[in-house]
Amino acid sequence: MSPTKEQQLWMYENMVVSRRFEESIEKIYMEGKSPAFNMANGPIPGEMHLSNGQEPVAVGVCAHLTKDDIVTATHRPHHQAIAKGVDLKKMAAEIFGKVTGLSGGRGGHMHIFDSNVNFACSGIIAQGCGPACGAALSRKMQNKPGVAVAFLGEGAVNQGAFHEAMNLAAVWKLPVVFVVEDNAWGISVSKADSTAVPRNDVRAAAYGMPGHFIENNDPYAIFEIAGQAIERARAGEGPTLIEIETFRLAGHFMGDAEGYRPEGEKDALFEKDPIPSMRERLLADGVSDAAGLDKIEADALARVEEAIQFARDSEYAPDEDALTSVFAA
Amino acid sequence: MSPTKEQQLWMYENMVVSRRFEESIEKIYMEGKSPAFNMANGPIPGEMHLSNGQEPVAVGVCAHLTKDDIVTATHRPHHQAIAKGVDLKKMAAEIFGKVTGLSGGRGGHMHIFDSNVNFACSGIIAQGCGPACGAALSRKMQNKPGVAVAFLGEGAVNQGAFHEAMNLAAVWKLPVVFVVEDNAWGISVSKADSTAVPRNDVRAAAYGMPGHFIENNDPYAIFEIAGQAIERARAGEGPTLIEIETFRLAGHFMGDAEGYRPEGEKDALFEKDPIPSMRERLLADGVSDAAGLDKIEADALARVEEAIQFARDSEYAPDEDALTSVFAA
Amino acid sequence: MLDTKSNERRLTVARAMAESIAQEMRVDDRVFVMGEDIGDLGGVFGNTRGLVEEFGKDRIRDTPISETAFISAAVGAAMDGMRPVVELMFVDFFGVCFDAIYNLMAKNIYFSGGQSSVPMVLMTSTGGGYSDAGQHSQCLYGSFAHLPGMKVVSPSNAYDAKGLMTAAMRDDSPVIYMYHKGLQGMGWLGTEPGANVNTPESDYTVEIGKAKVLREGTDVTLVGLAMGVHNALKAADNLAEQGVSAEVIDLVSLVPLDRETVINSVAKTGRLIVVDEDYNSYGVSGEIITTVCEHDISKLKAAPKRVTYPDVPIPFARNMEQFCLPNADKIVAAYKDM
Amino acid sequence: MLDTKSNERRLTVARAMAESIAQEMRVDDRVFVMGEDIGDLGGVFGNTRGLVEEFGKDRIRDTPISETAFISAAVGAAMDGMRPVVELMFVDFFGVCFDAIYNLMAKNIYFSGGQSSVPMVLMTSTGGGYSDAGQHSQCLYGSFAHLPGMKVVSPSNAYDAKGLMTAAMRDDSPVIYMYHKGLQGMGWLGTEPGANVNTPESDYTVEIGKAKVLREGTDVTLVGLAMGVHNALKAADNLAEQGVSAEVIDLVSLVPLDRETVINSVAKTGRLIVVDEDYNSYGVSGEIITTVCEHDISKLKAAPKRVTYPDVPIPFARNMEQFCLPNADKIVAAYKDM
Ligand SMILES: Cc1ncc(C[n+]2csc(CCOP(=O)(O)OP(=O)(O)O)c2C)c(N)n1
Ligand SMILES: Cc1ncc(C[n+]2csc(CCOP(=O)(O)OP(=O)(O)O)c2C)c(N)n1
Ligand SMILES: [Mg+2]
Ligand SMILES: [Mg+2]
Repeated sequence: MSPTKEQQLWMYENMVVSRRFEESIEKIYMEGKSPAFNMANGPIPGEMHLSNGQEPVAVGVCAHLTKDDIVTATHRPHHQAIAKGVDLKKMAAEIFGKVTGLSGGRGGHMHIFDSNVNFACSGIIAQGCGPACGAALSRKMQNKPGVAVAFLGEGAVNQGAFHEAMNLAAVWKLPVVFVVEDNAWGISVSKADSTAVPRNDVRAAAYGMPGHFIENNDPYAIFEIAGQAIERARAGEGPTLIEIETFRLAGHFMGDAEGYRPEGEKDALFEKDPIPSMRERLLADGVSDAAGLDKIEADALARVEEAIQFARDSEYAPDEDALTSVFAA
Repeated sequence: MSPTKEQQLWMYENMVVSRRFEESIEKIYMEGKSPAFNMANGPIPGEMHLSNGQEPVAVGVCAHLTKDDIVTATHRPHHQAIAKGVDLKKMAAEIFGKVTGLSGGRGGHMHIFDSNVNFACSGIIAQGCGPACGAALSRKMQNKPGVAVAFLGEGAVNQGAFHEAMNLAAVWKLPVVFVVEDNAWGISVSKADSTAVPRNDVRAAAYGMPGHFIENNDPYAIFEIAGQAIERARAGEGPTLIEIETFRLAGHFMGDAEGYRPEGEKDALFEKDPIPSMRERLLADGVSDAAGLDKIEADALARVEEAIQFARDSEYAPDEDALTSVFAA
Repeated sequence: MLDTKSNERRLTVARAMAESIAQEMRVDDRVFVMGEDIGDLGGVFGNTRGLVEEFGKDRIRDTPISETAFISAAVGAAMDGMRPVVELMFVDFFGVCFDAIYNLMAKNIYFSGGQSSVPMVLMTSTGGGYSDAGQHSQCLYGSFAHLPGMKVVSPSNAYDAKGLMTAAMRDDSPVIYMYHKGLQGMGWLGTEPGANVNTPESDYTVEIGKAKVLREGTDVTLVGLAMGVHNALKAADNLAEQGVSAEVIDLVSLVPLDRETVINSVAKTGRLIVVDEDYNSYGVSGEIITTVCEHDISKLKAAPKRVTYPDVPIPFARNMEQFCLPNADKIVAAYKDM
Repeated sequence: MLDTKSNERRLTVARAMAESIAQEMRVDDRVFVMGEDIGDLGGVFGNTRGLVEEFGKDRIRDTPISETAFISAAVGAAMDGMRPVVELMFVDFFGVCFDAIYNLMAKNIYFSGGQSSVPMVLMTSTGGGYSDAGQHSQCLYGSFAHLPGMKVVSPSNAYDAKGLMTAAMRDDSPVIYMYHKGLQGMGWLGTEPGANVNTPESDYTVEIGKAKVLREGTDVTLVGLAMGVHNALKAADNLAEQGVSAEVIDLVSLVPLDRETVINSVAKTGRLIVVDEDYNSYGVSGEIITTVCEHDISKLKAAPKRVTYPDVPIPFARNMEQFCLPNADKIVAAYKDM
């Protein structure tokens, strides 16, 4: 299963949107935070987890999803949200804490929810695994189409919630795909220090489901394997576990000095930045010419700028909004 | 690794003690509970989980343990406690809720603790897995000998705590053995309905540790495999997972009508009752003659009767004891 | 409520719960049930009995012993349009899955800014008194009520049990439905006969967030929920014999909390005793007393009191456990000490 | 305590905690540390900085993201003679591992009838104010203090932080050590300067279970802990300018709770305001107010008040979060409203 030209360009476009979006967030995040870096200050306060470098996972998987499919995302959700089609303007506004944001400023960057595209998110490790099973069960019981994808990090696989959800998904043969973004680090703890096996795909066998490991952050391989898994889920054949080697090009969160990372590791990853290398491949394969890709990039930037501007221009919610939406209307 | 004659007789003896003990408890439990069965009444109130039929697991494993080794037990702990050398009189008294009990009546049958033999217990599914890792870590850090064994049921394997502990044990190469008693049922839910794989030994691979499955409740096979695992742990080679097919000859707890169990299942298990079949084998192998085994059985019964009498004769704690031992003295 | 006419349709709480669920499942395809041993066994505490026979295994789902998975799955299903009813067999087990409850189920409406609703019921058994020791006898009312985003109810009788369950299933927000084992009407658990009351066959709701004055009085207000209500009613009988008129309030719901009914009652009686089988400190009893005191202390004729479970784990031995549990005598003694 | 002389050895709370742990590890081989990112990173909140360099990876153990496993492992190690200090990075994560905490760690002494001790410290960060939203900003003091078998402390300054940590490590019972992020002295979190106080270099203990009167006064008693103390002190300054004399009590410990110090203070001032960043209902504020009211309401000149976090999840947007948080102005306003 290889991506069509159209799909390849869609993937590239979304990778670029995600990258530009995060570059923009990264810059704005620092506003008001120098000379002294205090997370509480600036137009975007709080923790900020960037996904620069992890875009191939999001696009390779979400290329197979429609807005009716379900995604549960992590504390590092921007690339996943963008690839799933979350409203970019409203997401930007949410990250700024504005009333025009997806949740009117209640959620912020770790709580991106867009019910129009069935996107949910959580700041708790592996918390999305169970809800993905539940959404998948819901579709099965209602005889409605739809696959659920739970994203999680390689560190999250060691959380009990993952195990329980994997088993439940398998026992009930649910249309779920578990996608593990292996960026080699859980904050400062390496995969080797936290995980008993070098590759988590072997853990699929514990649940009698297929497991795959994809090396080198390759959007094409991700597309192919994810496509098979999602097709399998749609066909009622049950869940799949996919672990994908990907690159954390930034710190765990902004402000992380990353003293724990071996020297040279990041430089080597930047060498393999998936965006320039996909651009090269698109050109080499004749999927587009340079002008075509330049246009995609320019359009991506324009979309991002528009979204950021929308966020900047929006108002904060009235203070009292803090007290509303606790219960359903 | 086969059991010596002495070990075989020890195993038999402890199986018989356990069985007699439970038969006795079973009878006493019903005192005050008829004509109306109300769990709150009688000399032994509360839930009662019998382990009749599961004795081979306890003796096959504990035959390799000294009192310095650690066991964390389950809500169904009597056979495990007896095989580990927990003080039988004090355990009986605890089950009666007497002041002479191991915990002065605070714990009861689901909370059997005997620090003299490093035995702890819990009423929460899979709760003992983590503490077993911790005790094993403690020995490793202190450079003291000792292996920890965590017992759990086949239903408990689907609990997150199991997964987390398995990974931790493997990452830190701890001297722990996880022993799963597969009696095919988690209360009324069959293994097939709860577990994605027919045999949990395959789950060992998810943690890069050896996994074994032992069929047919065979004390000799259990002895052999457990012996290897415990030797491995003592040698510093890390944890092992063992799942053992065993027989739940009673209801989940007393009062369970077991309407969910397929007809004939229990009869078939009684046919394979491990105690008479071990007796036969001991005779066939010439390990003992009938008189020798009769004596073991008589002694076992006498020990049990003495323990039960001790429990009956003991006083209840003063009411106010309920308020003490919350914090360490 | 606690009516005793002879031509009544008395149900146990367990049957009332099952009846409510069955009736709702007949008219609403979105309702389904998940939990441990809720299928063939009918629930350890009988509250799902008969459901799998009527609705089949697809809608009445026995789960693995994976509370985090199936409770968070319920959240995912609820956000996707279903209306799950899930069971946490004993509330004592909340520690293995509380993230899925308090941090997911209870917060996703807020985090989504109201885009999503989370219509689900988490039913769970509470309470001791039958020597099931420290990991199977707790109430933990305060542990749930303290945290925002979930409604918390607990019926004291079959009528309320049915009506609250129906209301909970129709609510678009998550509801924690705590049923006391000693009120279930399961013979093997012993049972409080006062809980088995007239229960209409047709469906109806009991309002979540509304306390009930079960008995009017003028000298002291006794406030409780679930089993505490029965202890309070017995104490009120006892006090009446001594010429003391006690008003008894059944809170029914902890979240939302009907502060007004409590405040109004104490304004009348001037005395307050809170009965709570949950641990004494940092819980329900403190909240009820504070509700009254922060409103207007001038109405109080005496320091308010609480009859609660002491701050110790629950012991197995019957004598020790009974020593700790609230009961009518302790309530009467508290009144005398005012 | 909150002294400001110039020749002092002021530490941040983070450094005070790390110093205490290091000193104890030097003299007691049984002490070791486990948690996420507590090794090379030195703890997300700095409280284990420098430890792995001095003590190595065997005694300073980075863990997998498996809170249930490593917290319950600590219980097993503690029962086997070690004295673990474990970190739950944010208290908000307690839901994934609360069984290991409240049902295992807190109860094994009792269940064993005192045969075993469980000498361990669980340190965990609390608090918001820096826009980290609803799963990273909670206090949850009441959630821990409500349940029996664990001591619960929370320092408001570096002196207490060090002394409480040392006391906790030497305690044979489990201690929950809750440190407020806004007091840690980590620049990237902002910090309350009043928390950085003179802290002796040599080791010492601060008694667990003893509240401190930080400022004497006659008109009103302000009770708080951790960040609440600083808000109370600021309010007291403000009130003093208006001629009102406020007494400020730092609870320091929630379990055991020093009820006497609070009762005595209110007996003197006749007025009580509780400041708590935890959720309003069924928590700390209710317990403190009830403590006073159940003792003797005649001493109260006005209804007690609370300045707390409302019963809603914590919003991300700065304006909404700040609107919800307790602060000095709200305390002053509460006083004026008395
Ligand atoms: C239950 C829980 N434990 C700990 C944390 C703190 N935490 C946030 S992100 C993170 C590391 C996650 O690593 P990984 O799953 O590999 O995802 P990545 O950050 O690399 O994308 C940790 C420990 C959390 N949010 N939830
Ligand atoms: C966390 C938790 N969930 C549920 C229970 C209720 N429960 C007690 S025993 C049991 C079944 C356990 O099955 P298994 O692990 O196979 O052990 P067995 O009873 O067969 O020995 C259940 C669900 C519990 N004690 N703890
Ligand atoms: Mg990672
Ligand atoms: Mg079983």
